[in-house]
Amino acid sequence: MIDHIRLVSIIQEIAVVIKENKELLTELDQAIGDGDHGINLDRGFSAVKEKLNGLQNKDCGTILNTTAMTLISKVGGASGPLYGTAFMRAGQIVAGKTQITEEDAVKMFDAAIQGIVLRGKANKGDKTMLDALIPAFEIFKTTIEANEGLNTAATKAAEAAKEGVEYTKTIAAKKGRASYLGDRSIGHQDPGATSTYLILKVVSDFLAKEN
Amino acid sequence: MIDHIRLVSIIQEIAVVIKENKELLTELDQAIGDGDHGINLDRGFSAVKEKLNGLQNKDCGTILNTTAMTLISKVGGASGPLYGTAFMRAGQIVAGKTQITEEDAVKMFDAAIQGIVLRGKANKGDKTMLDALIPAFEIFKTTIEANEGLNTAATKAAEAAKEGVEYTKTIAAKKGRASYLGDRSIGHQDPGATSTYLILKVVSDFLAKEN
Amino acid sequence: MKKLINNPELVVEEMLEGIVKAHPNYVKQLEGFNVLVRANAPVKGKVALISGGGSGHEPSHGGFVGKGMLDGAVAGAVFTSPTPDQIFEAIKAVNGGAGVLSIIKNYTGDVMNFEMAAEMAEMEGLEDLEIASVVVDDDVAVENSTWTTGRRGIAGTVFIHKIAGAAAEKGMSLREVKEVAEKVIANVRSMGMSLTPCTVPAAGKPSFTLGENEMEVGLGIHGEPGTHRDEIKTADEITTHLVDKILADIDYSNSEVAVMVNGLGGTPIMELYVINKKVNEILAEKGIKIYKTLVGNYMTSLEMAGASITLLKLDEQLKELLDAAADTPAFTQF
Amino acid sequence: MKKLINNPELVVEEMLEGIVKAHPNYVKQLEGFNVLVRANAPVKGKVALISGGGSGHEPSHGGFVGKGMLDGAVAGAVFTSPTPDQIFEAIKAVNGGAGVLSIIKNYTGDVMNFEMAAEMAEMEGLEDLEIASVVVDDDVAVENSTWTTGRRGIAGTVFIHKIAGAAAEKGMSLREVKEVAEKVIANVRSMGMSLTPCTVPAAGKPSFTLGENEMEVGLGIHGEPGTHRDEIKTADEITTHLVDKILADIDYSNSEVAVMVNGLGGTPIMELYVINKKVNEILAEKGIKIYKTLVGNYMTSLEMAGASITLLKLDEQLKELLDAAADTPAFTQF
Ligand SMILES: Nc1ncnc2c1ncn2[C@@H]1O[C@H](COP(=O)(O)OP(=O)(O)O)[C@@H](O)[C@H]1O
Ligand SMILES: Nc1ncnc2c1ncn2[C@@H]1O[C@H](COP(=O)(O)OP(=O)(O)O)[C@@H](O)[C@H]1O
Ligand SMILES: [Mg+2]
Ligand SMILES: [Mg+2]
Ligand SMILES: [Mg+2]
Ligand SMILES: [Mg+2]
Repeated sequence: MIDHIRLVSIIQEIAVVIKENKELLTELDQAIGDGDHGINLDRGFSAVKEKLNGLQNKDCGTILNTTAMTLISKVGGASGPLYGTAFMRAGQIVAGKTQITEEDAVKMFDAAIQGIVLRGKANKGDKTMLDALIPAFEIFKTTIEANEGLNTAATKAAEAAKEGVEYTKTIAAKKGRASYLGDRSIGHQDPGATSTYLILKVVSDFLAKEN
Repeated sequence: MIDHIRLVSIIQEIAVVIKENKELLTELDQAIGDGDHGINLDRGFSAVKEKLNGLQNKDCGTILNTTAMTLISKVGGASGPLYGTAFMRAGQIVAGKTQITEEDAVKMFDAAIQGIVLRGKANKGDKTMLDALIPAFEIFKTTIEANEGLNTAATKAAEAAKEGVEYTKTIAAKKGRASYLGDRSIGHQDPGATSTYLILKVVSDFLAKEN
Repeated sequence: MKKLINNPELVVEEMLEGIVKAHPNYVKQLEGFNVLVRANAPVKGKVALISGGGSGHEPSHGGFVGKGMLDGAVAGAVFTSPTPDQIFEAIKAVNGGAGVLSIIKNYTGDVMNFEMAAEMAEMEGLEDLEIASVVVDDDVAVENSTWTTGRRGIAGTVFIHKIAGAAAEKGMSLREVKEVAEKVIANVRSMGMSLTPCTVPAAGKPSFTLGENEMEVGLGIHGEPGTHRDEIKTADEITTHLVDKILADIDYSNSEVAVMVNGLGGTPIMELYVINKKVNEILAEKGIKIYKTLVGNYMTSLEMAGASITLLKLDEQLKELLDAAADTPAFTQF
Repeated sequence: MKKLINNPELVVEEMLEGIVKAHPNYVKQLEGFNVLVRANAPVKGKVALISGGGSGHEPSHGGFVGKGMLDGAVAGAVFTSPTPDQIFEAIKAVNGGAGVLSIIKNYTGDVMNFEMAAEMAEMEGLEDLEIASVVVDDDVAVENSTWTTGRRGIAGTVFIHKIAGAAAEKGMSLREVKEVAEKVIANVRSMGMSLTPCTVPAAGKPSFTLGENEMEVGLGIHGEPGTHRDEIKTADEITTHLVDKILADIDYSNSEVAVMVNGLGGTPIMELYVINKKVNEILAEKGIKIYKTLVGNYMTSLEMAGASITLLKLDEQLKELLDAAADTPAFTQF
């Protein structure tokens, strides 16, 4: 279980890792996009980090909703609305709650993905963050359902996301800016899939560290 | 003595040498000016070369005047009016003549310089073509007056012009574009002085070759 | 990175302040937002037009705020779609009661952020606020297809600003202005190329590198690579390639067109006119009549050296609206 | 050399053709000459204004031919003063009987070639052709002195075009228009800097090289080096340096000024506005009131990245003339 205080810690840790990887993400986006993904996410998560400082005692829904609104109003580009929507949908699942159960976590993950799909109209195989997210969610869900626990599920999810990132290298983009490159995008990993992996890795590392 | 046919040959040879040195003159002008001197003169003298093709049988005045008018209407910049004026003034001395005597040559040289000074209002030491021309004229005149002959006079004039070019490296420009550089122009040789030297060298080489 | 800036993080804010200081008769900034609106906004009873997108495309879009063109422009971070809250503020500030039309360039980010702004407007249930939007996708470099993002919006967008702006100024309704905008979108095509990359200030290094003899063809306006890389050709060859791609896309035969030769920011104006000469020759050969020509920096990519060519097929209505007076910082005509 | 051109030798001719094709309502070319004049030239009974110089400064000067500004513009080779015969043709073509004023930038070549054109006009003894000229020397980078060439003319020249052009349009006599032009010249000061060199097409390589952290300060508009080289500073520091130099030259205190932040061709417009912000702050601090601001590419050096700042001290007459309508390809105002 993740309580509201740990939730804030996790999100703030995400902000730290995004900042560390700002240049990497920007470089990946320069290759097949417009070179702002790292800059965008860092701008957004830096603001989130600050915003959450006073919110440790709020419920998980409020924390996630604040994260979402901050991302939406600070990130811009494609990733802003997408990550914003994801956090918002996840937050709706735990509105008013101060604890996130394993069951909540599966629902949140699912809702986040649905939000992204609804907003961005992309599918698996389009070379987007979904190529990291969807396989991560699938293994996360089966692992939880198999009662292997949150930590294991998160670890497997991060691993699956990493494979998803690798997979994006092999395909041409159909959605987002990289799609304009056509086959030229093959061989490059998707920046959004990469940031998704980084975020999931933070969660799994956080949970692993705690135990 | 130089007759009208040889005069045309000399001027056409000047055009050849200017073309050969187009890049050199342009590079010199890039350092302290606007990088067009070689381009300007080549454009002008190429046109002159073509124009003179049908004029071998005209008088020296006409030949020089045509050269002048062509330079004036093709070169532009500072060097166009200056060289144009020089050739025009020189031509006036031999209007209607088919031969240029030593005496004519001195007068022509003098008139050319006076034309340049009148037009450009520069003096010796301003880092212009005059720093090559004036010493060249002085030695030319004394050599002729000492009855050493046209060839020797021309050779000495070219040598003096070359020294004048060297001298321009030591001074700051006061006239022309290079003057905007102030002391930064010191160390660089003046492009216009250089083209003047090249022209005088053609004359002296031509005369030397003939004997 | 060689740039005349102070702080990459503040460059958009400082630019906007510089714009307002330069053109106080035309524009004002919404306090706390990276939004420029007409100095006299909202214009009562007129359909209002807003546009926006990442910064770095100047004079787009702030330079086109004024009589006969836009009512507001939203400036995102450099090359980054603006956020929904900013767009929403713009919508509210320009609304003069006759509705607000958003002119969106077809980028996933732009489309989504404008969409969310519209949702915000709906959620707030503002009475007296009718909104609509159009999406510009004039770039023929990318094949259109239903399963991809589709085409990009590039310089042709400025024609939407001009013509839909004139329609709004004439007193047309939101529905009518939208129809006009859609007609322009249906008839405008562009394609671009570049000789050099550009550098997003916050990134600090160029978006790509090109060899001394290479150019990128079919690229957008965000410093991204194009559809392919090629050896540099002459202006005539490049122009022919771009115009041919455009002409292959819709049938311009026997029609009258407006031409825009657009510089990407670092291109000498001299070169744009050399291109325009060839555009004229090609169109004359094909019997396509040029009704009006714009040459200049209208939709740029920071300091990128390159150009795009836009053709807009005109009918009588579009001609009249294209000719209507406009008075903005970057485009004025009697 | 990366350029969108066909042939370095023909670039000016091709550009002029492109200009005429783009703006046939504004300008026409004199056949066989690199001269653009108003489409309706000569304008009977009006003092005519011509300007000119090397090409590569576009939109100067051809872009300013039109109502309220110039009557004709003579285009030399790139960065090379035009020849007297071309200037003379321009003078004849624009002469509407009220006299012709030549606006010359203070470069040895320009001055001499215009001078020779005037002599040609005199020699031809044309009746009904009164001519006059003014020489613009607004660049404060170079110390003025009687024994040198004096200062250069740079972007401030555009203010002469605008204001003297308005005076001519108002029906003032040649003497009066010249007086107005001289008043502007006496009150206008500029200074520029650059981050990159530029390449004359026929030369094929850059005019100078700059290190990754270097800039040239106090340079003209012909790709030449400046008065000195310095480490790159922030936009604010650079602006402060340029404005300080200008303010040190004549007394602007308690006066109203027009500001021009001019791009040299390769500068993102974004950066020009960042500079303008700082210009405003400095002038506000000193109590100098800004009456009008122009920001854009007015007097360029091909693709050079850099900017110049111009201040023009105004009185009531200059304000009125600056505000007068103008309608040209590159500058239009109601
Ligand atoms: N329609 C979409 N659905 C899901 N993810 C998308 C979509 N479009 C783009 N993305 C993701 O967004 C990432 C780019 O984000 P970012 O660079 O911040 O925005 P932009 O493309 O607007 O510059 C891509 O790498 C991709 O993973
Ligand atoms: N006032 C002057 N008197 C004599 N020569 C001059 C004068 N001004 C410039 N020059 C000469 O002209 C040369 C430059 O010619 P050019 O590059 O063709 O013209 P521009 O300076 O107009 O580009 C200089 O190197 C100098 O020798
Ligand atoms: Mg991006
Ligand atoms: Mg020169
Ligand atoms: Mg972006
Ligand atoms: Mg020159």
